[in-house]
Amino acid sequence: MMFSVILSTASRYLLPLLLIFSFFLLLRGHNEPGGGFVGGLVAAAAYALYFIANGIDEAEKLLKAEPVKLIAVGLLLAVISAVPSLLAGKNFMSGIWLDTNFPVIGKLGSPLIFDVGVYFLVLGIALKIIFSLAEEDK
Amino acid sequence: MNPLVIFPIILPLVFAVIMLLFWKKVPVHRYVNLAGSFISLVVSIIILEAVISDGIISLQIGGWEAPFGISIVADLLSTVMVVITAVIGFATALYSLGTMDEEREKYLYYPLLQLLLMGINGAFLTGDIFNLYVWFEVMLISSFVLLALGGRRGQLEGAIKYVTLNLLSSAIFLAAVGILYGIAGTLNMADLARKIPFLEQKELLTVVSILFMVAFGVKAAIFPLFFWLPASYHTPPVAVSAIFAGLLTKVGVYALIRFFTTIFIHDTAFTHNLLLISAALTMLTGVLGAAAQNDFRKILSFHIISQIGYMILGLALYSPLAIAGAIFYVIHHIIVKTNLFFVSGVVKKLKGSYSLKDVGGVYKYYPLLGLLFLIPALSLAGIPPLSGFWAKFVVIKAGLEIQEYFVVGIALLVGLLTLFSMTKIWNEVFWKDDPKGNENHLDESYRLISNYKKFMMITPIIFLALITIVIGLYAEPFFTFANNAANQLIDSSNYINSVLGMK
Amino acid sequence: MLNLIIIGFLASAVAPFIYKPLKKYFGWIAASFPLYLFLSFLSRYREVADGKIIKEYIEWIPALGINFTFLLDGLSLTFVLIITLIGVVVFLYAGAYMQDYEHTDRFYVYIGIFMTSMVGLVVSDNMITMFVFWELTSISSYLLIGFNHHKEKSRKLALQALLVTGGGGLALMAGLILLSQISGSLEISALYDLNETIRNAPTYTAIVILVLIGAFTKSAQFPFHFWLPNAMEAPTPVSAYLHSATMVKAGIYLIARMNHSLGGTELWQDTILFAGTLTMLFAAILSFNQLDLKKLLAYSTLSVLGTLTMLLGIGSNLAIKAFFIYLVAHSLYKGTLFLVAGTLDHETGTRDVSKLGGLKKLMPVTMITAALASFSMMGIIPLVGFIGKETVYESILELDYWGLYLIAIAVLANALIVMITILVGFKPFWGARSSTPKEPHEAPIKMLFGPAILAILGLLMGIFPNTFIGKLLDQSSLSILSEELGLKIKLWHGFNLVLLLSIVTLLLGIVFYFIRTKLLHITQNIKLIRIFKPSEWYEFAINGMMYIAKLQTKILQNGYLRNYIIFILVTAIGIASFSLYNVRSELTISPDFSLTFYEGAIALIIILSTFMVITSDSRLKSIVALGVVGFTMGVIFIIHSAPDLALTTFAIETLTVILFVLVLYKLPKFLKFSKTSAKIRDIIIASSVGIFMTLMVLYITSIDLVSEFKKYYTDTSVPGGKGRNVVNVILVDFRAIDTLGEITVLAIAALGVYALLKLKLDDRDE
Amino acid sequence: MSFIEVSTNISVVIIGLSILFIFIRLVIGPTIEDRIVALDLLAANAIAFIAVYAIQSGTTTFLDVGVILALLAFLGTVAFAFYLERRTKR
Amino acid sequence: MTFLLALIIGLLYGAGTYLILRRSLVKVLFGLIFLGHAANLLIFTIGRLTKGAPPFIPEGTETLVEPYADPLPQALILTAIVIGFGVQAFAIVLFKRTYQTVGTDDLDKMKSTDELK
Amino acid sequence: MNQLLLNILLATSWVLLVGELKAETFIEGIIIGYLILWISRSALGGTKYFRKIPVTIMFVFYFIKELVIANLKVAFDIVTPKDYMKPGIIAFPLDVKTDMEITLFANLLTLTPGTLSLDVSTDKKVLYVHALYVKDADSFRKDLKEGIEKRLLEVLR
Amino acid sequence: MIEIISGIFLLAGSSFILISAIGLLKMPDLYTRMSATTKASTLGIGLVLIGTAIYWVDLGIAARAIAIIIFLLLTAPVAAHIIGRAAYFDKVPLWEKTHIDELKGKYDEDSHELS
Ligand code: NA
Ligand code: NA
Repeated sequence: MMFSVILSTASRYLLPLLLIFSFFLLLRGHNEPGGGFVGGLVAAAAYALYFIANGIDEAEKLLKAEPVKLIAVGLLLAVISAVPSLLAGKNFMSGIWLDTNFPVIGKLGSPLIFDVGVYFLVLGIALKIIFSLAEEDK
Repeated sequence: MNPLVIFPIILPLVFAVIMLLFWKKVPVHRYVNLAGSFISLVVSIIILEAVISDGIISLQIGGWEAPFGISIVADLLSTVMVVITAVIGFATALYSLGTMDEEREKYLYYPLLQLLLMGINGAFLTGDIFNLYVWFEVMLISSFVLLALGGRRGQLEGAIKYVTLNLLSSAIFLAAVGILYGIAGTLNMADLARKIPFLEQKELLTVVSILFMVAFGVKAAIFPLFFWLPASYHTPPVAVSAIFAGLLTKVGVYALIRFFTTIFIHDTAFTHNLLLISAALTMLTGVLGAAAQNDFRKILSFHIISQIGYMILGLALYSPLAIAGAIFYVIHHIIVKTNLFFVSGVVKKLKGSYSLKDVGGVYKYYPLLGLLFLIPALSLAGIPPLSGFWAKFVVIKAGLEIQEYFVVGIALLVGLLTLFSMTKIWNEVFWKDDPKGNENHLDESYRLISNYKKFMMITPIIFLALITIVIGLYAEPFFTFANNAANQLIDSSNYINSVLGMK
Repeated sequence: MLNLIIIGFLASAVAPFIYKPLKKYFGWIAASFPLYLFLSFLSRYREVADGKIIKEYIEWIPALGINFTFLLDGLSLTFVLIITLIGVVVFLYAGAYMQDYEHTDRFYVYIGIFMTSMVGLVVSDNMITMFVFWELTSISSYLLIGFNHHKEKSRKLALQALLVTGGGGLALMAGLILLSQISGSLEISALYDLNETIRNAPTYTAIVILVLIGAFTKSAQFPFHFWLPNAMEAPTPVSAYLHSATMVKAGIYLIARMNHSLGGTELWQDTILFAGTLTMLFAAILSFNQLDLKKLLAYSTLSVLGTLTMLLGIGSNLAIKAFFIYLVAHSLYKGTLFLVAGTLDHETGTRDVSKLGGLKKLMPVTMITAALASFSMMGIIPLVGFIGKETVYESILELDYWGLYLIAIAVLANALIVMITILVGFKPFWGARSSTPKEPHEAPIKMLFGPAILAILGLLMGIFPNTFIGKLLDQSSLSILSEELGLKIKLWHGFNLVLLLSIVTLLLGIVFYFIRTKLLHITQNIKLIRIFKPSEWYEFAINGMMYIAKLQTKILQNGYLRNYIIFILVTAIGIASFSLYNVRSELTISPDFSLTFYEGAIALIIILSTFMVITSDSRLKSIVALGVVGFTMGVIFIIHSAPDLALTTFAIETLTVILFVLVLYKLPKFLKFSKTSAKIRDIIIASSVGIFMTLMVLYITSIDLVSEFKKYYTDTSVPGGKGRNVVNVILVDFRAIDTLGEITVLAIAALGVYALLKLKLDDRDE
Repeated sequence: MSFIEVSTNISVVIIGLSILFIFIRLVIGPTIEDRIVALDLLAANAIAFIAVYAIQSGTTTFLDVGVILALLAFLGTVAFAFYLERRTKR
Repeated sequence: MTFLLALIIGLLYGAGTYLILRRSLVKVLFGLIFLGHAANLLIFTIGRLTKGAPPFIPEGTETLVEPYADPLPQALILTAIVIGFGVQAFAIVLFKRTYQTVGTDDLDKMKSTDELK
Repeated sequence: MNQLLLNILLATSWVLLVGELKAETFIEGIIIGYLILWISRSALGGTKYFRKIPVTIMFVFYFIKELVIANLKVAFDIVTPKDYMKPGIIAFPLDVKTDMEITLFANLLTLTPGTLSLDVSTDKKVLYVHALYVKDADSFRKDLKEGIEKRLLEVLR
Repeated sequence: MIEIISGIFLLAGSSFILISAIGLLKMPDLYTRMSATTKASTLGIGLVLIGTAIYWVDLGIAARAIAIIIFLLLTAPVAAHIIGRAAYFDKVPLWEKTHIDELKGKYDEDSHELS
């Protein structure tokens, strides 16, 4: 970590901003630039920043979930997004949509679940890689 | 439309995910992996039956009509590849229980194994060239990890070469995909097969076909692109070597067969002659490379190459019989080669080394193991009536029919040299007395192996040996199958219709 | 017949399980199974003798035209009877002889497989089925020659035999396939009365050569003869059975079988005649400097095999008759003598003739058996060997031009055989008793019974030839020449030239025996003989192959990653450029050269940063430059309407930077490794790759792309995909499965990084 | 040509020039810190360029890229600084 | 800009090739990264370029009217980039571990697995 | 209390990001904001924050003014020969206490005339500043104390 | 009218950017370069963004512009600070005319603790 009160303070206040932004990117990705991948990376960036500023232990404490679990959940969601199509007897991974309209998100549907899966997975892998390397450091 | 055809891709992912959710619990991994690979086996066989009875099955992912959505296509060739993958997956699952060390198991060996299978099945089943690229990458990255898992010096050095050369070929592959899209404006294999004959700008097709040939050639380890294989295959745990040896190169061979029977047949005079030359040199360099080696697994590794040569020969000759031969060869070789690596692993456990110089006297005390080596070894050397003989026989028959006498001559010579190295192993490992003296010297670590593990070690070997014998003694159905598969490839119309039919 | 063969293999497989408990009587038990085969085939004798050809057809691989089509005619029945009968003797004999060996059970497995395959070989009518059994005999022979595999010599010589016969086998297979392409069927019987067609086929020469290579290697004809004497490494019963009575006759059987369809041309007849004669002569000469009983017998066997081949080469009715009688006779007496040799070895502990003598009192039965067989071998009336030799001479004399030379050679060869016979059959029993490693006494009944039977058979056949083999001869010649022979076998031909020659042969042989020691010096000094040592050609071939193998490996698999890369790139770019060059004329380049200020700036930045990366000597500097390249790529994407790409690029570039930063200070400083020459070579390769790619892009972008995809996706995105960011809709819906694979890759990569960093097994325990 | 067009064109040129200047600093260094600062500035200028280019091409979607770019540029700089710390710290 | 991009693609491929032929592990790594960039730019350019018309369908409309950028190449490259990143990340760590284990960055010192024994 | 404020702040920024003033959007914002705060709660210690809104606004304007001036000044020096500069690194004893305050102060300082906060001492009592124009250290310190730190403290205390 | 104003903002902004770029080239040492550039570029980019925000009369765009500006204001000084101190550890030389250095010797070489 870097012994900089300035950086660490900044990182604490940037974290929520970045996270909200990452959600924003994720949810609107279907209609505007963004999506699960970039969203996940921004979230990961937030944690990466926090880790650099406050050290690996702090960062791991902050992130309650074990990254591997995040990865698993991500993949799981991606697979689950295909379940509705199978239940509906449609082709595998056919999009099943609710007929409602939310701001930002737009329609809710199985592809969205898929994208959320991507989000978690990307977050998980980025953090797993960075944290493994960081622990290697200590 | 049969939803089942996607399962060989999805199921391994599901199993992997389950293991990751219990990522610290090795026992869970073991059993999920075993059960999983068995389920995959059953599913794949069901699919095979379906394909045999009602012809090619194609599924449009997401319900988007071809060629715009991605097609999953199960024709005879791809399905049988999936089945064999499942067979090997299952055998390896058993063998791993017997041989894999706790550390590697802890560090997610089993999930990685499943994901490897996912990639392989994806590559076999997809009907979309970019999607094929994706599955190749899934397969590659998992093979990278499995190869390096454990981080011993040899593994790492091997991995460096393996990774670099395979990434190079991926880069070529990716470029080729882009270029082909730029020329033909489609990614769907069936669509390509349909469009290419009517393409106005044919000139660049041959060029791009060369790029594909090289990209797949590296994966298939043909001459002069095979160097990554002998540099790495003998370095990981033998279970990994075995599954690599059996399956990975065959994905390359499969891709070559698929592309050069379905998509690129506009200039066979050029492309398939290249393949022919490469095939001859592959057989020769491979077998000579083996002759020079004195390490059990290295000899086997080089023989993968020389055997690949026969398969490519079948493709290059490009007659129904020849391609049938190639397919039969693939089927036979996957089983046999995996098994030989399994045996080498058992010898290692017994005698503590892979080096022919340091081991010996195995036959004297373990005649069964000797037999279990001889079956695949002689099959590999093409001794009748084992599976390998029919494979060679068909390819050579085809070669003689097309009057490619020179190549056939090489094929025969290579057959003899193969016999030479197999007997070399037999002489050194099994016949000759143990260099430590003529009593039964066992590696001290061997005494620590539980009977359960020993059982798990030997069962898959027997299982695969039986398959080899069955294919040999009861070759009729297998050959007929290969023949039908070949005809399906030569006449792409069925393939095209079943994919683009819904248009 | 298939059921008999299956029984054969099963019985062989059972051996190891019942051996231990029944060790004592195993000889008898084992012998009962060839006996069973013998009898069950003998039961067909009548039919066959009456000219019936027994056929059996069971489907195997009809799709390839490969089936179990068995055919029992005079020829095959003769062979089957020889095989099984001698099988009985040998199995019984081995019961005693092999008792002190380790793994005798395995021995019985091999030899059982061998006998069964041998039977299968001679009864098969389908060429490939026959070939299957053919190869099985080679393999079992390999296992038997190498039976004492703790001895390096055994291993080496077993391999030699395998490679020679195996190589021949491959040639044979090619030949058979070519042959089948003419008749359109793999059945040998389908070749009958195709002789004309076959002879005129363009592939005829190839077929003949390939088939004969197969036959000659198997039957140890010159120049492939060398493996046979070496095969004497095998236990004596094996030598008696495989390497004298049966397997080595497979090649001759094949020639006889194929004679009616391939024969009749000079190529065929003369090649066989020549090879046979050479083998006959040199084998006899080479037998000179041998002292080992088995070696002596081996060379005499070679000589006989040569004679048999020669007779087929002559191909006249008389010759075929001679062939047939000689074949049977030889199998009987040579089998016997081998076993006798085995007995002597077993009892005295040596096979060196010079050490053997005066055993007649100690081993009377063996002595008599030996004597009987020896008389037959020397061609002394009234044994069958006599008839054999008589007819051989007779058939040679028939020849007009060659006759004179051939008869001379034949007499010489046979004289030498006589000499050998004296050495093996008489010397050990007569004369002064010389000391031996073991104290000899008469062998056990198991070892006496068989040889005696064979010897007596030799006598009976001599006296009543027709009753025993007359009928079979007729039927066999039918299969060989496809015409009736119409010749009766007589023991006594009256006083004539032939008889004179026989006597000459006999006397000459005796003379040779006495001046042998002197001749020994001469023969050893004849350089000629060294040249006719193809065993050295074999060595040369093997060593040469190994040399090339090592050399090739050093050159190709040299361990230098960049050489591997160069191989791949040069292949790819070389061939690709070549095919590009071929079509250059049809191609045009017409891209848009329009360029704005900022585009120029971007290009400039990319170019400079690229060179920075290449030339930089500091890692961090390279990373920064690399970052610039990445970010500029992002900007290019933005300019060309790909915001999502830009986003992703930026994100990934940053992440990569973080990775490098976490890894980097562990990595070493750049060192200046490559030589200038290497650099130049690499620059050439690199630039050709670059130029090729640039050209491709220019050519392709000059074609106008017709893709329905673009329109389809934009039209379907909102109604079908429920999204307005078409790229994202493609990623999560149209091509979602791509993305699934993509995230799987990421997952694996992350797990890999984790495992790689955490798991560090040390090299010691591997 | 309207005033806004003129001004966007001019701005693009100016920003392009500045980018080149900054890039020169990145190339000549001399210290690694100079290069890092330059890289950071390049990213910042890219944002400005994107903003102007958005007006030029009449598409707003690019602005989102700007937001990300700002964030990532910062992160990158921090990472480099982190590296320098690790390198000098014992 | 197509022409210029064609040149840049050539440059990137050339640079990548040159770098993977070095003896230094790290340079080989950089080379692979360059090849990745090159391939992506290649697909992008070959998919034909369109300026200032990203494939986003404005609110209230169902589809787009030409000219607009082809979304497919973009999607493909996106996938390729991400995959490339994954592989790259692993490669970086692999190379680091190798350097630590073998104790050198020099590829010529990593021939043990190909030695004839 | 602060959490709620922050939550509302986040919700507002969400509305801004989305760019449409709708009830649903704000509710979404609240929900997501709450999620975020929950996720990052260990990152944020409790802080006295956003009292004295007016003072804050005053300060912001003051600051923007300063910023512009500063830049004009620097711009002038960049385009004219550089010899006016008398750079130096000054140790500046801090009256601001909490991490938050220190950070804010340091950053503002960096953004104002010719100064650049280099680092804060480990005991958080001294801020080391690099400045382009220092005739003598003490007067420099004095200016800072009178100027920006005083005003900042007005806002914070 | 709006277009005029936004145009002016754009021009003003880009000129500040240019100045900061020149500054980066011209200033004598790393520290002076940073003091010069952090401000000018931040302001310049800010102005350009405001210009953009004004051009599209749209809350969403304005929000994005503001978001970027706030973010820059938050991060630019932090970035400058960490690079600056890293540079100091790294012994990046001060310009010879730098007449006061009260930081000299205050750092603990190994732990980077600052007294
Ligand atoms: Na769908
Ligand atoms: Na076809």
